[in-house]
Amino acid sequence: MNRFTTFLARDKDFTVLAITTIVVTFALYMLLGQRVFSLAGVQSMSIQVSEFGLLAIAMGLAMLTGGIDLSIVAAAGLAGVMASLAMSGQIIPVTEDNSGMLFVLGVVVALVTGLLTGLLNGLIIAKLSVPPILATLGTMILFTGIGMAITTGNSVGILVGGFSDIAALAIGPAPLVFVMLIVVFVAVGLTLTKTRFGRRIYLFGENDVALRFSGARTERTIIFTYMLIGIIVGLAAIVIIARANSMRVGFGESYLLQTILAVVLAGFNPFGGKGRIVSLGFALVLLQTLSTSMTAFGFSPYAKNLVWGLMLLVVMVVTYYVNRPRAKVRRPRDMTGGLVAPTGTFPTVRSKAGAR
Amino acid sequence: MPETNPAASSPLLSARGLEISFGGIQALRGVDLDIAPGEIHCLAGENGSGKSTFTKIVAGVYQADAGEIAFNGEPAHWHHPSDAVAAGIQVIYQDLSLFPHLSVAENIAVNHMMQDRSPIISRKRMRAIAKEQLERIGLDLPLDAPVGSLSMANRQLVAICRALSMDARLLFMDEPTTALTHREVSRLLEIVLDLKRRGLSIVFISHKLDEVFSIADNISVFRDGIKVGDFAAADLDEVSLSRHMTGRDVTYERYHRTQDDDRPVLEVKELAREGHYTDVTFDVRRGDILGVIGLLGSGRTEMALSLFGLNDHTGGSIVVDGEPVTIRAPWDAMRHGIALVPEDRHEQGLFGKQSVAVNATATMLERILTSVRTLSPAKEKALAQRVVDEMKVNNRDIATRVSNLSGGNQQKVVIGKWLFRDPKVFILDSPTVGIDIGSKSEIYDQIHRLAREDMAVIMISDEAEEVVANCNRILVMHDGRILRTFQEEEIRAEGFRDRLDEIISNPDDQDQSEQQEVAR
Amino acid sequence: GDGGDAGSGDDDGKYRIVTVSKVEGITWFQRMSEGVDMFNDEYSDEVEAYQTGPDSGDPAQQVQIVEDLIAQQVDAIIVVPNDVLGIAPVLERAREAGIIVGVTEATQLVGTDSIDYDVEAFYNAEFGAGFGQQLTEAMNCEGEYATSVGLLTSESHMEWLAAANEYIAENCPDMVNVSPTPYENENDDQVSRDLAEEILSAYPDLGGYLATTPSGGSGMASALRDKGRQDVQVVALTLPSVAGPDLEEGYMFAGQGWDPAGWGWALNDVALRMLKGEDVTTGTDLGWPGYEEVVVDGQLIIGNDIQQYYPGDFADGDYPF
Amino acid sequence: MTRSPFAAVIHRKMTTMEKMLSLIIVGYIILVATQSASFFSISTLFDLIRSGAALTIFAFGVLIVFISGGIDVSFAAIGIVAGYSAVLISKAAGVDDILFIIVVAVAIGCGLGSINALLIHLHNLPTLIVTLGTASVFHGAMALLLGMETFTRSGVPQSILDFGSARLFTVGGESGQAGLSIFLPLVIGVGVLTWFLLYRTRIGRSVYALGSNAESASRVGMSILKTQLFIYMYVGALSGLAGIVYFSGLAYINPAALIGTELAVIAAVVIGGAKLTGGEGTILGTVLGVMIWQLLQNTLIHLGLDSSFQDLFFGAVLVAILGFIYFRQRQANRRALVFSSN
Ligand SMILES: Nc1ncnc2c1ncn2[C@@H]1O[C@H](COP(=O)(O)OP(=O)(O)OP(=O)(O)O)[C@@H](O)[C@H]1O
Ligand SMILES: Nc1ncnc2c1ncn2[C@@H]1O[C@H](COP(=O)(O)OP(=O)(O)OP(=O)(O)O)[C@@H](O)[C@H]1O
Ligand SMILES: [Mg+2]
Ligand SMILES: [Mg+2]
Repeated sequence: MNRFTTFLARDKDFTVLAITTIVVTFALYMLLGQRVFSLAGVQSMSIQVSEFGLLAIAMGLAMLTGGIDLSIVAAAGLAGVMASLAMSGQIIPVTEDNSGMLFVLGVVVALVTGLLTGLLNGLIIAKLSVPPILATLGTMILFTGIGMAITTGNSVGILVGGFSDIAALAIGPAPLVFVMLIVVFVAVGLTLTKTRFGRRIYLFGENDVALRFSGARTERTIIFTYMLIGIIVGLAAIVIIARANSMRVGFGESYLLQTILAVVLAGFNPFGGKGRIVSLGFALVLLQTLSTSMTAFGFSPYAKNLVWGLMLLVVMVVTYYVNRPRAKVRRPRDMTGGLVAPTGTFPTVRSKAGAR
Repeated sequence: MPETNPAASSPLLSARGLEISFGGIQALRGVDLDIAPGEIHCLAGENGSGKSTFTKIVAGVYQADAGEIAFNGEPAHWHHPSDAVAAGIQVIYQDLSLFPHLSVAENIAVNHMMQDRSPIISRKRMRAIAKEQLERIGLDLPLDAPVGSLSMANRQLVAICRALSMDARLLFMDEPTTALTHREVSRLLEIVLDLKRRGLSIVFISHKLDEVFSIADNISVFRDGIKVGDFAAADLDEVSLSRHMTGRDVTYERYHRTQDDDRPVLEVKELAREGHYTDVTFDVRRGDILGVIGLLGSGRTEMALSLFGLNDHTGGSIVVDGEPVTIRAPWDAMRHGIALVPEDRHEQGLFGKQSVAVNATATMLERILTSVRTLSPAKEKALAQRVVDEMKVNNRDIATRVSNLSGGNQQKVVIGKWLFRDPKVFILDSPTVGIDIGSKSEIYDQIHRLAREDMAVIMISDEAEEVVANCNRILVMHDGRILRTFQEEEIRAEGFRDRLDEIISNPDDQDQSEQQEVAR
Repeated sequence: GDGGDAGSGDDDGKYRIVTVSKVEGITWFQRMSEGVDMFNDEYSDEVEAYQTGPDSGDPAQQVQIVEDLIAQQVDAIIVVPNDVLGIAPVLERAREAGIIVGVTEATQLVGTDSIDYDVEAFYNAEFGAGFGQQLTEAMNCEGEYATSVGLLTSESHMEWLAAANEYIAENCPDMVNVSPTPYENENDDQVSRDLAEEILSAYPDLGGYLATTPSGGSGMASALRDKGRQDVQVVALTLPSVAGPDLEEGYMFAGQGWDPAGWGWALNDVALRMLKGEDVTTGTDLGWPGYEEVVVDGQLIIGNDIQQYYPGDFADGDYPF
Repeated sequence: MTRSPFAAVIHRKMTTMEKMLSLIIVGYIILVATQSASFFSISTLFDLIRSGAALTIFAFGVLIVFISGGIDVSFAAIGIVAGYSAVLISKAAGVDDILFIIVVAVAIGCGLGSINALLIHLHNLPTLIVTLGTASVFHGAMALLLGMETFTRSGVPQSILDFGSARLFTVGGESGQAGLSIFLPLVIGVGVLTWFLLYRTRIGRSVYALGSNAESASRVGMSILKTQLFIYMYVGALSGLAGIVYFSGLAYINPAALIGTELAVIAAVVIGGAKLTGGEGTILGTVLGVMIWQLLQNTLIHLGLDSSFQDLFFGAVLVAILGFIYFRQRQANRRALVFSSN
């Protein structure tokens, strides 16, 4: 317990977010009660948070390296389209006997497509040194384009019976897809904290140059990170097509900005090196309960955006006040709010004049 | 204690009881200090003893928790650095505080721009100001080049020009010479003396005691945030000053190689990199400490980076233990037992926001794995602790953020993270820049020990004194070439240090004399 | 359909009927919500009806909203799907939870377990053919024409277009479609306008333009107005208030549409009838012009609200909606 | 004054990035022209200028934020909120005057921008987070307070219609007349003003200084608060102006427009050479970045692409261009021993 309290005191960002989440959820529970927070209601929220949550983890990973991945939704779309095609009967006819095989094929196709999208992003970012925001903006359009070229925009329906059961099955009271999300959460969390690869992700985000000078294969780290993102995106695609029993280009577009919102709400530093998977869990819970409650109140989507935006600002401002040293402000402030290189460092723009 | 009365006349600056703490760290405890008009007052003290913090309080960057400052006889309450600037205080900050993306002219004239209060800037005036200052210190730099494209030394000179451009009454110079070579330092010290003659007060901070003694009127010594005393420079010598700073006698041992295995560990043959350096040939043996010295831009760092796989060479070859090797990446270098402590500690060596433990183990993650290949916190702690112990890092708490360590201790961490990889060849690029004499001697001791334990060390340095004391072989590089090579006997010769200084300061003369020698 | 227990899950015993639009905040669905509101006012002692929807045309958001509504045990959910196939599973789950599910623009779902009914303002083929007829009329049965849809993924748009193209090919084989795959105007004003300008520049001989979105039509009309051209005949899905000035000033030849308010009304009306256990059969009057005598074919309920707009219809500047 | 600002802009040497972008633009134009005879026309040019006006004005604002080391994703929301409110105010007040509407929009934009600046400065928050939050809040608040009614041509104030259709001159052509929109001098004016502010005023240099090294900026006596206020208020003002330009150009007022197009503007600015790390970016580069974006978006029909292949082509070309530009930069960096990845 003691360790727990010192932990809370040390990671104040997390504490603020956790308390906000609990307070807001409780307040909404008092207001809406069983209308939203019935067993069915909570199950429904947990299903909804699943596909979005997977994408948010993917975005979080990109941000830890100091990058961003704008292509996640498009990549999930492409993976979903490919998997759906495999199970649509358009390429391989679906019969009684092969539907089990096609089921597996669909899963594999989704994961492999996801992996390949991640690999492509990783290569462009690591080997061509295109800034992640531009690289993934380009591939976002590219992946959408590939999906579009394949489907000409049509929905691809899944004929393999039972695939949509993924979305319907539950383990005890917990929907299967939610369990899947939890598993990914734990796996990514462990990877980040317990493996060399995870350590390098953080170190790269903090100072990629120092990591290179430490002898780490920085480019490989980046490529692997985006490949991991790709796999998670593939999983998200599986959840999506299981829920929709079909896939269409453009499905889930609005998740993109939402994942960024969730990730920064969770205290991830957009410039890398900082962010915890546990916090992301809380941020997702907070956003999902707010969103569901807004529907229950019958508010317009703009009201929902308003509340989400306010929540982000409130959490950040409170975090600032909680973290502020009690005495006068004196730490050399990061005047642009953490957006410039840490003080004392001096970006090198060596040109011929300087080097020689 | 031989306390001197700092000044007969009333002091220009007088600080009383300054206190400040950062989080848990008490950086200054009740510091009283007077600066007389027209004196050169040096501050000395180990890394983290509070010299820069004192400077920043006087400059209005930090607000003291307690204590008062009077400037020119009047109480000074700076809320912002601009207040101090307006009162006539100029600072050359340790981190230079330049704007890498702005031009040389703008960086120099920025104070004027801020003072003019005119919303529109006059580029003509800026260039005129910059030109005047550059001429004053005898420097020719392109006025429109972004400062980020300059070498460290030129950046430092730009920062100096900026401070000189204002009619300050009190000038702080916080380690202004770290990147400068002998010649530039002498020029700067002359300017400082000249400023003094014109009535300016100067507070000069440096870890290079010879500089301190060549200009100081008075010296104040800081230790652990406490000012331990004010001394007239004449009453001190390097030994006694070091004792005041560190509380012990600091001596630099000379290094002598004792190994008798003379087979080279590393042979560099006619190594070249277009535009960086050419025809670099040398070898190092076990137990060698090879000093590489030269002016800035002489190609030393570029060469070192090539050996570490970060600057592909375009010609020549590298041989390790008799085997030709290809080194195209740091891990190639590491595989062949080559390690590098980079020049730029902050940018290239440290993960500032991470703990000492994380930094110390960053090169050896495979050493801290459990049986299932996950990171083992216990092993990590143990290994980091060993690094910290071995390198004698002051702060024993390996959970501290590394950015909170003093410069000397940070450098020990950077060196330490290679220690347990047992490199065969250890390249240290300017390992003691900005490091206090106490830590310096500890770092030297470590290097000597490593060499004695059969490592081959290559030490790049700007200071003749440093290479003479620590190296048993010296290369002088100039303009991308090896100018001279010295062996141990020559190095130990009387007056060698001055000779080396002379060579470095006038490498082009050297070129000629050498050619003459060849011609004869 | 299975009426379910009257007014379940609601404290004041009213039926809760929620309409989920494709996207909130655009003219079309604002007009639809007016119909829903009118319905709500009309039957305020029996129902609590309102419209909600996503802030973008993202099908995933609609799925989320429906999920929420199921958990809240509303009595009926009406959806104008952004992705018909994609929303089908969640609608099926709604029905399993005893909720009445109505859709529109989703004839693919007719006959499946995902819906209780589908109200269409008209037969899509007939509506599409109407466009074809207008365009052939406009172009005197000859010349090049281009087409654009909101998105290639909008099924109803593609259906209308197919019908229109078929009509044109049959009746005026000399007309040439320069864009066998229609261009996308993304339902966006700026995109529509840029698209129009590029089409005009790429096809100097263009004689006609058919757009299945209001923005597509007005984008082309604006481009023509800007260039002082009236040689390209524009036909589009539109609303009177959007098309009015373009029609009157001669930058649009004709438009087609239906009243979204009536759509919303009719969809809600059927839901209420089903909740009350009443039957909807061919000839039933849903209480809005165009739906006085619907045709019922299984789950499919078809009205007759094809409206054609021509110059002169709104000369006085008074737009019904 | 010996050199006019124009001369200074033109006489300056182009940066490598600017040269490369110009080359790519020229190359691409030639490619399109060989595919479509009608592409190379005055009318196409004028169309692109008109339709790119709002984007360019937004881009100038985004550029300033980038130079200061920040990221702004709220400009589109501010543009819509300011523009829409101004239209409503003009309707309510019965003042149908474009100057009035622009002034109101600019003022509202400034106000919203100052909220951004204060949140960022007083709470030391990352700009991305603040603007991500305020974008939703501003737009959501507008939707709740003012509603989301769209105004079709019949409801748009006459002065906005006139502004949108005002032409400097018109040339007749076979494919109808082509008019040079009054937006061109407006955009040029904004560009010159932005250039002047950035390069010739103290506050503008403070913006570079802030993005270059915030700590140093404060040490030489620059007021960070003032600079931040300037940045975000100026961006707000430009956004308000761009909002009106956008509405005028379309003769259609839709309070849901523009939201979601932020990435395009940001991409254009970054392609133009601005760095997310601050201190870098030029007006010319930004204009070139916008041009590339506009060209890629608006030439696919000329290239005769089937529309289901348009995204594929666009994405592939974009990735190729980016890869080309940055790979060259990577090699240059390696030669210059710059070790940072991006
Ligand atoms: N902004 C800060 N935040 C936290 N701690 C600080 C800060 N600035 C200084 N310190 C701490 O205060 C102490 C004094 O630091 P200061 O920089 O004044 O030392 P110094 O004497 O200038 O050392 P050096 O010779 O290395 O420059 C150190 O322990 C340092 O870590
Ligand atoms: N900015 C730079 N300047 C000089 N050399 C660099 C720079 N960045 C990377 N390098 C070096 O270029 C080489 C290629 O780097 P990279 O990490 O791509 O190696 P790699 O063989 O592809 O590794 P991986 O197996 O991880 O993909 C390495 O030597 C790397 O250290
Ligand atoms: Mg690599
Ligand atoms: Mg210091």
